[in-house]
Amino acid sequence: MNDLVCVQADDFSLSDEYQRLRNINGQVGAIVTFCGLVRDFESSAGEPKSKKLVNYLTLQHYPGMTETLLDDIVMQAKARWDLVAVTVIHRIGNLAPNDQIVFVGVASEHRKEAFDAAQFLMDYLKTKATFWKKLTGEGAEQWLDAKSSDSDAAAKWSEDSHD
Amino acid sequence: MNDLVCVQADDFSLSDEYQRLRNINGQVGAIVTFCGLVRDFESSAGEPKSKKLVNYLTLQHYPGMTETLLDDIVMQAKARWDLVAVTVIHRIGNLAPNDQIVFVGVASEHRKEAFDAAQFLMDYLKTKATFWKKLTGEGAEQWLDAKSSDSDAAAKWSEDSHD
Amino acid sequence: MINLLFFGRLGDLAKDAPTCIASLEPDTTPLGIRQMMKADHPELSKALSEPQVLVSVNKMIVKWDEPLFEGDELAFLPPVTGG
Amino acid sequence: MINLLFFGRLGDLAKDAPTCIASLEPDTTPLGIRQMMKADHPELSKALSEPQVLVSVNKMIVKWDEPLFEGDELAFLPPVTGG
Repeated sequence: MNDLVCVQADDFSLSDEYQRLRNINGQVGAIVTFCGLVRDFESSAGEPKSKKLVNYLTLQHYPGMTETLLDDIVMQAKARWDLVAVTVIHRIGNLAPNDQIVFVGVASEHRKEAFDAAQFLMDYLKTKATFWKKLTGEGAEQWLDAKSSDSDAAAKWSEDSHD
Repeated sequence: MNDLVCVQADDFSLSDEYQRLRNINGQVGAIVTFCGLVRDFESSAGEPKSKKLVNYLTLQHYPGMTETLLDDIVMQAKARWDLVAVTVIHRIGNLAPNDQIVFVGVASEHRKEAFDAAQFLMDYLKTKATFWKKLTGEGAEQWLDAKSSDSDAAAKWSEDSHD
Repeated sequence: MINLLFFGRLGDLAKDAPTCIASLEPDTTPLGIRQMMKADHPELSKALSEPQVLVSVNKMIVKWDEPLFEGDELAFLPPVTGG
Repeated sequence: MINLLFFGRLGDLAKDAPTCIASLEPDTTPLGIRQMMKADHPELSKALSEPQVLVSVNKMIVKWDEPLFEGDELAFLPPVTGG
Protein backbone atom coordinates (compact mmCIF):
# COMPACT_ATOMS: atom_id res chain seq x y z
CA MET A 1 0.00 0.00 0.00
CA ASN A 2 1.23 3.46 -0.89
CA ASP A 3 -0.88 5.31 1.66
CA LEU A 4 0.18 6.69 5.02
CA VAL A 5 -2.05 7.81 7.90
CA CYS A 6 -0.54 9.07 11.12
CA VAL A 7 -1.59 10.90 14.30
CA GLN A 8 1.48 12.12 16.14
CA ALA A 9 2.80 14.71 18.60
CA ASP A 10 6.01 15.12 16.57
CA ASP A 11 6.36 17.67 13.81
CA PHE A 12 6.45 16.46 10.20
CA SER A 13 8.60 17.48 7.25
CA LEU A 14 6.73 18.58 4.13
CA SER A 15 9.87 17.86 2.16
CA ASP A 16 10.13 14.23 3.38
CA GLU A 17 6.44 13.58 2.76
CA TYR A 18 6.67 15.10 -0.72
CA GLN A 19 9.71 13.02 -1.63
CA ARG A 20 7.91 9.84 -0.52
CA LEU A 21 4.96 10.65 -2.81
CA ARG A 22 7.23 11.72 -5.66
CA ASN A 23 9.21 8.49 -5.69
CA ILE A 24 6.37 5.96 -5.57
CA ASN A 25 6.36 5.34 -9.30
CA GLY A 26 7.00 6.92 -12.68
CA GLN A 27 3.36 7.68 -13.40
CA VAL A 28 3.09 10.40 -10.73
CA GLY A 29 2.57 13.61 -12.70
CA ALA A 30 0.84 15.76 -10.07
CA ILE A 31 1.34 16.19 -6.34
CA VAL A 32 -0.93 18.43 -4.30
CA THR A 33 -0.06 19.12 -0.68
CA PHE A 34 -2.02 20.93 1.98
CA CYS A 35 -0.47 22.16 5.23
CA GLY A 36 -2.51 23.70 8.03
CA LEU A 37 -0.67 26.09 10.36
CA VAL A 38 -1.60 27.67 13.69
CA ARG A 39 -2.49 31.34 13.08
CA ASP A 40 -1.46 33.97 15.63
CA PHE A 41 -5.03 35.23 15.90
CA GLU A 42 -8.07 32.98 15.94
CA SER A 43 -11.72 34.01 15.64
CA SER A 44 -14.56 32.08 17.27
CA ALA A 45 -17.12 30.43 15.00
CA GLY A 46 -19.92 32.74 16.10
CA GLU A 47 -17.91 35.97 16.09
CA PRO A 48 -15.66 36.18 13.02
CA LYS A 49 -14.86 39.83 13.75
CA SER A 50 -13.46 39.38 17.28
CA LYS A 51 -10.03 37.84 16.97
CA LYS A 52 -8.21 36.38 19.94
CA LEU A 53 -4.43 36.31 20.35
CA VAL A 54 -3.22 32.69 20.36
CA ASN A 55 -0.53 31.53 22.80
CA TYR A 56 -1.04 27.95 21.75
CA LEU A 57 -3.64 25.46 20.60
CA THR A 58 -4.09 22.11 22.32
CA LEU A 59 -5.09 19.33 19.93
CA GLN A 60 -6.79 16.36 21.55
CA HIS A 61 -8.02 13.23 19.82
CA TYR A 62 -9.60 9.85 20.50
CA PRO A 63 -6.77 7.35 20.01
CA GLY A 64 -7.82 4.36 17.97
CA MET A 65 -11.04 5.88 16.73
CA THR A 66 -9.26 8.73 14.89
CA GLU A 67 -6.93 6.42 12.98
CA THR A 68 -9.88 4.23 11.92
CA LEU A 69 -11.80 7.29 10.70
CA LEU A 70 -8.77 8.65 8.80
CA ASP A 71 -8.18 5.26 7.14
CA ASP A 72 -11.82 5.29 6.10
CA ILE A 73 -11.58 8.83 4.67
CA VAL A 74 -8.50 7.84 2.64
CA MET A 75 -10.28 4.71 1.34
CA GLN A 76 -13.25 6.84 0.28
CA ALA A 77 -10.95 9.21 -1.63
CA LYS A 78 -9.21 6.31 -3.39
CA ALA A 79 -12.54 4.77 -4.35
CA ARG A 80 -13.69 8.08 -5.79
CA TRP A 81 -10.61 9.19 -7.75
CA ASP A 82 -7.76 7.52 -9.58
CA LEU A 83 -4.90 8.23 -7.15
CA VAL A 84 -1.39 6.84 -6.89
CA ALA A 85 -0.89 7.57 -3.18
CA VAL A 86 -2.26 9.55 -0.24
CA THR A 87 -0.69 10.78 3.00
CA VAL A 88 -2.56 12.21 5.99
CA ILE A 89 -0.68 13.36 9.10
CA HIS A 90 -2.36 15.14 12.00
CA ARG A 91 -0.52 16.43 15.05
CA ILE A 92 -1.77 16.45 18.66
CA GLY A 93 -0.61 18.22 21.82
CA ASN A 94 0.30 21.87 22.31
CA LEU A 95 1.03 23.80 19.11
CA ALA A 96 2.25 27.42 18.94
CA PRO A 97 1.56 29.97 16.18
CA ASN A 98 3.22 29.03 12.87
CA ASP A 99 3.43 25.36 13.96
CA GLN A 100 2.22 22.79 11.46
CA ILE A 101 -1.05 21.06 12.46
CA VAL A 102 -2.02 18.88 9.55
CA PHE A 103 -0.60 17.56 6.28
CA VAL A 104 -2.52 16.08 3.36
CA GLY A 105 -0.61 14.98 0.27
CA VAL A 106 -2.04 13.38 -2.86
CA ALA A 107 -0.11 11.99 -5.83
CA SER A 108 -1.87 11.18 -9.10
CA GLU A 109 -1.27 11.05 -12.83
CA HIS A 110 -3.19 14.26 -13.58
CA ARG A 111 -3.79 17.36 -11.53
CA LYS A 112 -7.58 17.43 -11.25
CA GLU A 113 -7.77 14.19 -9.27
CA ALA A 114 -5.05 15.33 -6.87
CA PHE A 115 -6.69 18.73 -6.24
CA ASP A 116 -10.17 17.29 -5.76
CA ALA A 117 -9.02 14.47 -3.49
CA ALA A 118 -6.87 16.75 -1.31
CA GLN A 119 -9.80 19.14 -0.82
CA PHE A 120 -12.19 16.24 -0.13
CA LEU A 121 -9.78 14.78 2.45
CA MET A 122 -9.45 18.11 4.27
CA ASP A 123 -13.20 18.74 4.25
CA TYR A 124 -13.88 15.28 5.67
CA LEU A 125 -11.03 15.39 8.15
CA LYS A 126 -12.35 18.70 9.54
CA THR A 127 -15.85 17.36 10.12
CA LYS A 128 -15.56 13.59 10.71
CA ALA A 129 -12.26 12.87 12.46
CA THR A 130 -12.25 12.88 16.28
CA PHE A 131 -10.05 15.89 17.00
CA TRP A 132 -10.79 18.76 19.37
CA LYS A 133 -9.00 22.09 19.68
CA LYS A 134 -8.54 24.26 22.75
CA LEU A 135 -7.22 27.79 22.41
CA THR A 136 -5.05 29.25 25.16
CA GLY A 137 -4.54 32.98 24.82
CA GLU A 138 -5.13 36.30 26.55
CA GLY A 139 -5.06 34.49 29.91
CA ALA A 140 -7.96 32.17 29.16
CA GLU A 141 -8.70 28.72 27.78
CA GLN A 142 -11.48 28.09 25.31
CA TRP A 143 -12.57 25.02 23.36
CA LEU A 144 -13.13 26.03 19.75
CA ASP A 145 -16.51 25.52 18.12
CA ALA A 146 -17.01 23.60 14.91
CA LYS A 147 -17.50 25.92 11.94
CA SER A 148 -20.65 25.65 9.88
CA SER A 149 -18.56 26.48 6.77
CA ASP A 150 -16.69 23.21 7.38
CA SER A 151 -19.86 21.11 7.57
CA ASP A 152 -21.13 22.86 4.43
CA ALA A 153 -17.88 22.05 2.62
CA ALA A 154 -18.09 18.37 3.61
CA ALA A 155 -21.78 18.14 2.70
CA LYS A 156 -21.00 19.40 -0.82
CA TRP A 157 -19.17 16.12 -1.61
CA SER A 158 -22.24 14.00 -0.85
CA GLU A 159 -24.51 16.19 -2.97
CA ASP A 160 -22.28 16.09 -6.05
CA SER A 161 -23.29 13.22 -8.25
CA HIS A 162 -20.36 13.97 -10.57
CA ASP A 163 -17.05 15.73 -9.91
CA MET B 1 4.89 42.27 -2.55
CA ASN B 2 4.74 38.74 -1.28
CA ASP B 3 4.40 37.10 -4.67
CA LEU B 4 7.06 35.36 -6.71
CA VAL B 5 6.96 34.46 -10.41
CA CYS B 6 9.90 32.77 -12.06
CA VAL B 7 10.77 30.96 -15.32
CA GLN B 8 14.05 29.12 -14.92
CA ALA B 9 16.14 26.21 -16.17
CA ASP B 10 17.27 25.39 -12.62
CA ASP B 11 15.40 22.99 -10.40
CA PHE B 12 13.44 24.38 -7.46
CA SER B 13 13.08 23.18 -3.87
CA LEU B 14 9.52 22.60 -2.66
CA SER B 15 10.81 22.90 0.87
CA ASP B 16 12.38 26.35 0.30
CA GLU B 17 9.28 27.65 -1.47
CA TYR B 18 7.03 26.32 1.29
CA GLN B 19 9.15 27.92 4.03
CA ARG B 20 8.99 31.26 2.23
CA LEU B 21 5.18 31.12 2.13
CA ARG B 22 4.97 29.85 5.71
CA ASN B 23 7.01 32.71 7.15
CA ILE B 24 5.34 35.66 5.44
CA ASN B 25 3.11 36.50 8.37
CA GLY B 26 1.25 35.04 11.32
CA GLN B 27 -2.10 34.96 9.56
CA VAL B 28 -1.12 32.16 7.17
CA GLY B 29 -3.29 29.20 8.19
CA ALA B 30 -3.35 27.22 4.94
CA ILE B 31 -0.72 26.48 2.31
CA VAL B 32 -1.57 24.53 -0.83
CA THR B 33 1.23 23.49 -3.15
CA PHE B 34 1.09 21.88 -6.58
CA CYS B 35 4.09 20.23 -8.21
CA GLY B 36 4.02 18.90 -11.75
CA LEU B 37 6.45 16.09 -12.58
CA VAL B 38 7.55 14.50 -15.87
CA ARG B 39 5.87 11.09 -16.15
CA ASP B 40 7.78 8.18 -17.67
CA PHE B 41 4.99 7.54 -20.17
CA GLU B 42 3.08 10.27 -21.96
CA SER B 43 -0.06 9.92 -24.05
CA SER B 44 -0.90 12.22 -26.96
CA ALA B 45 -3.96 14.42 -26.69
CA GLY B 46 -5.81 12.58 -29.43
CA GLU B 47 -4.82 9.06 -28.38
CA PRO B 48 -5.05 8.66 -24.62
CA LYS B 49 -4.63 4.88 -24.92
CA SER B 50 -1.29 4.86 -26.77
CA LYS B 51 1.41 5.80 -24.27
CA LYS B 52 4.89 6.73 -25.38
CA LEU B 53 8.04 6.12 -23.34
CA VAL B 54 9.60 9.46 -22.38
CA ASN B 55 13.36 9.99 -22.55
CA TYR B 56 12.94 13.67 -21.82
CA LEU B 57 10.64 16.63 -22.38
CA THR B 58 11.94 19.89 -23.80
CA LEU B 59 10.16 22.94 -22.40
CA GLN B 60 10.36 26.05 -24.54
CA HIS B 61 8.88 29.46 -23.74
CA TYR B 62 8.65 33.00 -25.06
CA PRO B 63 10.96 35.02 -22.77
CA GLY B 64 9.41 38.27 -21.65
CA MET B 65 5.92 37.37 -22.77
CA THR B 66 5.64 34.38 -20.41
CA GLU B 67 6.62 36.37 -17.33
CA THR B 68 4.07 39.08 -18.21
CA LEU B 69 1.33 36.47 -18.63
CA LEU B 70 2.24 34.74 -15.35
CA ASP B 71 2.23 38.06 -13.49
CA ASP B 72 -1.21 38.71 -14.93
CA ILE B 73 -2.51 35.26 -13.89
CA VAL B 74 -1.26 35.84 -10.33
CA MET B 75 -2.91 39.29 -10.22
CA GLN B 76 -6.19 37.77 -11.37
CA ALA B 77 -6.02 35.16 -8.59
CA LYS B 78 -5.29 37.82 -5.97
CA ALA B 79 -8.17 39.96 -7.20
CA ARG B 80 -10.51 36.98 -6.99
CA TRP B 81 -9.54 35.48 -3.60
CA ASP B 82 -8.23 36.75 -0.30
CA LEU B 83 -4.65 35.42 -0.46
CA VAL B 84 -1.56 36.18 1.60
CA ALA B 85 1.00 35.15 -1.03
CA VAL B 86 1.45 33.27 -4.30
CA THR B 87 4.45 31.60 -5.93
CA VAL B 88 4.64 30.33 -9.51
CA ILE B 89 7.83 28.69 -10.83
CA HIS B 90 8.05 27.07 -14.26
CA ARG B 91 11.11 25.30 -15.57
CA ILE B 92 12.39 25.28 -19.15
CA GLY B 93 14.92 23.16 -21.02
CA ASN B 94 15.32 19.37 -21.04
CA LEU B 95 13.58 17.55 -18.22
CA ALA B 96 13.80 13.80 -17.55
CA PRO B 97 11.12 11.56 -15.99
CA ASN B 98 10.50 12.39 -12.31
CA ASP B 99 11.95 15.90 -12.80
CA GLN B 100 9.91 18.79 -11.44
CA ILE B 101 8.32 20.98 -14.16
CA VAL B 102 6.14 23.47 -12.35
CA PHE B 103 5.41 24.71 -8.84
CA VAL B 104 2.38 26.67 -7.68
CA GLY B 105 2.11 27.62 -4.00
CA VAL B 106 -0.66 29.62 -2.35
CA ALA B 107 -0.80 30.84 1.25
CA SER B 108 -4.04 32.13 2.76
CA GLU B 109 -5.88 32.37 6.06
CA HIS B 110 -8.35 29.61 5.25
CA ARG B 111 -8.06 26.52 3.10
CA LYS B 112 -10.81 27.07 0.52
CA GLU B 113 -9.17 30.17 -0.96
CA ALA B 114 -5.78 28.44 -1.20
CA PHE B 115 -7.23 25.34 -2.92
CA ASP B 116 -9.35 27.33 -5.38
CA ALA B 117 -6.57 29.76 -6.26
CA ALA B 118 -3.96 27.02 -6.77
CA GLN B 119 -6.30 25.15 -9.12
CA PHE B 120 -7.20 28.36 -10.97
CA LEU B 121 -3.52 29.24 -11.40
CA MET B 122 -2.70 25.80 -12.82
CA ASP B 123 -5.70 25.81 -15.18
CA TYR B 124 -4.73 29.26 -16.50
CA LEU B 125 -1.03 28.52 -16.66
CA LYS B 126 -1.75 25.41 -18.77
CA THR B 127 -3.83 27.30 -21.32
CA LYS B 128 -2.60 30.92 -21.36
CA ALA B 129 1.13 30.96 -20.63
CA THR B 130 3.50 30.72 -23.61
CA PHE B 131 5.12 27.34 -22.99
CA TRP B 132 5.56 24.50 -25.48
CA LYS B 133 6.54 20.92 -24.79
CA LYS B 134 8.43 18.53 -27.05
CA LEU B 135 8.63 14.84 -26.18
CA THR B 136 11.76 12.88 -27.05
CA GLY B 137 11.30 9.14 -26.71
CA GLU B 138 11.35 5.87 -28.64
CA GLY B 139 13.81 7.43 -31.09
CA ALA B 140 11.52 10.27 -32.16
CA GLU B 141 10.70 13.86 -31.34
CA GLN B 142 7.12 15.09 -31.11
CA TRP B 143 5.60 18.42 -30.07
CA LEU B 144 2.76 17.73 -27.65
CA ASP B 145 -0.74 18.92 -28.46
CA ALA B 146 -2.81 21.09 -26.15
CA LYS B 147 -5.41 19.05 -24.28
CA SER B 148 -9.06 19.97 -24.60
CA SER B 149 -9.52 18.97 -20.93
CA ASP B 150 -7.16 21.84 -20.04
CA SER B 151 -9.12 24.43 -22.02
CA ASP B 152 -12.33 23.12 -20.47
CA ALA B 153 -10.84 23.47 -16.99
CA ALA B 154 -9.75 27.06 -17.66
CA ALA B 155 -13.10 27.97 -19.24
CA LYS B 156 -14.90 26.82 -16.09
CA TRP B 157 -13.43 29.77 -14.15
CA SER B 158 -14.97 32.34 -16.49
CA GLU B 159 -18.39 30.68 -16.39
CA ASP B 160 -18.58 30.54 -12.60
CA SER B 161 -20.32 33.62 -11.31
CA HIS B 162 -19.64 32.51 -7.73
CA ASP B 163 -16.93 30.22 -6.34
CA MET C 1 -17.51 -2.57 34.07
CA ILE C 2 -17.95 0.14 31.47
CA ASN C 3 -15.27 2.77 30.82
CA LEU C 4 -16.41 6.35 30.29
CA LEU C 5 -14.54 8.87 28.14
CA PHE C 6 -15.33 12.57 27.76
CA PHE C 7 -13.63 14.59 25.01
CA GLY C 8 -13.14 18.28 24.29
CA ARG C 9 -15.13 20.67 26.45
CA LEU C 10 -16.95 17.69 27.99
CA GLY C 11 -13.64 16.53 29.46
CA ASP C 12 -13.29 19.79 31.42
CA LEU C 13 -16.82 19.47 32.78
CA ALA C 14 -16.26 15.79 33.67
CA LYS C 15 -13.22 16.31 35.90
CA ASP C 16 -15.12 15.04 38.97
CA ALA C 17 -17.33 12.58 37.09
CA PRO C 18 -16.76 8.82 37.31
CA THR C 19 -14.40 7.31 34.72
CA CYS C 20 -16.17 3.99 34.82
CA ILE C 21 -19.35 2.32 35.91
CA ALA C 22 -18.47 -0.69 38.00
CA SER C 23 -21.66 -2.69 37.94
CA LEU C 24 -23.83 -2.59 34.88
CA GLU C 25 -27.57 -2.99 35.26
CA PRO C 26 -29.42 -4.79 32.45
CA ASP C 27 -30.73 -2.64 29.59
CA THR C 28 -28.47 0.29 30.43
CA THR C 29 -28.01 2.72 27.51
CA PRO C 30 -25.85 5.85 26.95
CA LEU C 31 -29.00 7.88 27.55
CA GLY C 32 -29.53 6.11 30.88
CA ILE C 33 -25.97 6.92 31.97
CA ARG C 34 -26.44 10.55 30.97
CA GLN C 35 -29.59 10.72 33.10
CA MET C 36 -27.81 9.03 36.02
CA MET C 37 -25.38 11.97 36.11
CA LYS C 38 -28.08 14.59 36.43
CA ALA C 39 -28.09 14.57 40.23
CA ASP C 40 -24.33 14.74 40.98
CA HIS C 41 -23.06 16.45 37.78
CA PRO C 42 -25.84 18.74 36.56
CA GLU C 43 -23.60 20.92 34.35
CA LEU C 44 -22.00 17.92 32.64
CA SER C 45 -25.39 16.28 32.17
CA LYS C 46 -26.72 19.45 30.55
CA ALA C 47 -23.73 19.64 28.19
CA LEU C 48 -24.17 15.97 27.26
CA SER C 49 -27.79 16.71 26.32
CA GLU C 50 -26.87 19.24 23.63
CA PRO C 51 -28.08 17.94 20.28
CA GLN C 52 -24.63 18.05 18.57
CA VAL C 53 -23.06 15.69 21.13
CA LEU C 54 -22.49 12.21 19.71
CA VAL C 55 -21.92 9.02 21.57
CA SER C 56 -19.73 6.07 20.61
CA VAL C 57 -19.41 2.54 21.94
CA ASN C 58 -16.09 0.78 21.34
CA LYS C 59 -15.10 3.60 18.95
CA MET C 60 -18.20 3.31 16.76
CA ILE C 61 -20.84 6.06 16.69
CA VAL C 62 -24.12 4.65 18.07
CA LYS C 63 -27.59 5.91 18.97
CA TRP C 64 -28.33 7.07 22.51
CA ASP C 65 -30.58 4.07 23.11
CA GLU C 66 -27.98 1.46 22.09
CA PRO C 67 -27.82 -1.26 24.78
CA LEU C 68 -24.50 -1.44 26.66
CA PHE C 69 -22.61 -4.57 27.64
CA GLU C 70 -19.94 -5.48 30.15
CA GLY C 71 -16.52 -4.28 28.97
CA ASP C 72 -17.84 -1.58 26.60
CA GLU C 73 -15.98 1.71 26.17
CA LEU C 74 -18.51 4.53 26.10
CA ALA C 75 -17.34 7.93 24.81
CA PHE C 76 -19.10 11.30 24.65
CA LEU C 77 -18.01 13.39 21.67
CA PRO C 78 -18.70 17.11 21.22
CA PRO C 79 -18.55 18.48 17.64
CA VAL C 80 -15.07 17.79 16.20
CA THR C 81 -12.73 20.64 15.27
CA GLY C 82 -9.64 19.11 13.70
CA GLY C 83 -7.42 20.28 10.88
CA MET D 1 13.18 45.84 -39.79
CA ILE D 2 10.76 43.37 -38.22
CA ASN D 3 11.95 40.37 -36.20
CA LEU D 4 10.14 37.07 -36.72
CA LEU D 5 9.81 34.40 -34.03
CA PHE D 6 8.35 30.91 -34.46
CA PHE D 7 7.60 28.78 -31.38
CA GLY D 8 6.90 25.12 -30.75
CA ARG D 9 6.32 22.98 -33.83
CA LEU D 10 6.38 26.12 -35.97
CA GLY D 11 10.02 26.64 -35.00
CA ASP D 12 10.95 23.24 -36.49
CA LEU D 13 9.14 24.10 -39.74
CA ALA D 14 10.77 27.55 -39.86
CA LYS D 15 14.39 26.37 -39.74
CA ASP D 16 15.04 27.79 -43.23
CA ALA D 17 12.62 30.70 -43.01
CA PRO D 18 13.83 34.29 -42.57
CA THR D 19 14.28 35.52 -38.99
CA CYS D 20 13.56 39.09 -39.99
CA ILE D 21 12.08 41.21 -42.70
CA ALA D 22 14.55 43.90 -43.60
CA SER D 23 12.43 46.43 -45.41
CA LEU D 24 8.84 46.92 -44.36
CA GLU D 25 6.28 47.92 -46.95
CA PRO D 26 3.44 50.17 -45.78
CA ASP D 27 0.28 48.44 -44.49
CA THR D 28 2.03 45.12 -43.93
CA THR D 29 0.15 42.80 -41.52
CA PRO D 30 0.93 39.40 -39.95
CA LEU D 31 -1.46 37.92 -42.51
CA GLY D 32 0.53 39.54 -45.31
CA ILE D 33 3.77 38.07 -44.00
CA ARG D 34 2.17 34.63 -43.74
CA GLN D 35 1.07 34.87 -47.39
CA MET D 36 4.53 36.07 -48.45
CA MET D 37 5.94 32.76 -47.16
CA LYS D 38 3.65 30.61 -49.25
CA ALA D 39 6.01 30.41 -52.22
CA ASP D 40 9.30 29.56 -50.49
CA HIS D 41 7.99 27.85 -47.32
CA PRO D 42 4.72 26.16 -48.22
CA GLU D 43 4.69 23.74 -45.28
CA LEU D 44 5.34 26.50 -42.75
CA SER D 45 2.74 28.73 -44.38
CA LYS D 46 0.18 25.94 -44.15
CA ALA D 47 0.98 25.37 -40.45
CA LEU D 48 0.68 29.11 -39.76
CA SER D 49 -2.79 29.05 -41.32
CA GLU D 50 -4.19 26.55 -38.81
CA PRO D 51 -6.98 28.23 -36.88
CA GLN D 52 -5.41 27.62 -33.42
CA VAL D 53 -2.22 29.53 -34.28
CA LEU D 54 -2.08 32.94 -32.59
CA VAL D 55 0.06 35.89 -33.51
CA SER D 56 1.64 38.47 -31.20
CA VAL D 57 3.30 41.81 -31.84
CA ASN D 58 5.77 42.99 -29.21
CA LYS D 59 4.57 40.20 -26.90
CA MET D 60 0.88 41.14 -27.07
CA ILE D 61 -1.64 38.90 -28.85
CA VAL D 62 -3.06 40.77 -31.88
CA LYS D 63 -5.37 40.08 -34.80
CA TRP D 64 -3.92 38.86 -38.10
CA ASP D 65 -4.76 42.20 -39.77
CA GLU D 66 -2.96 44.35 -37.19
CA PRO D 67 -0.70 46.85 -39.02
CA LEU D 68 3.03 46.33 -38.41
CA PHE D 69 5.62 49.04 -37.81
CA GLU D 70 9.37 49.33 -38.06
CA GLY D 71 11.05 47.62 -35.09
CA ASP D 72 8.11 45.33 -34.22
CA GLU D 73 8.69 41.81 -32.94
CA LEU D 74 6.25 39.46 -34.63
CA ALA D 75 5.75 35.98 -33.13
CA PHE D 76 3.76 32.98 -34.30
CA LEU D 77 2.36 30.90 -31.42
CA PRO D 78 0.93 27.39 -31.74
CA PRO D 79 -1.42 26.21 -28.94
CA VAL D 80 0.46 26.38 -25.62
CA THR D 81 1.19 23.24 -23.60
CA GLY D 82 2.82 24.35 -20.36
CA GLY D 83 2.59 22.99 -16.83
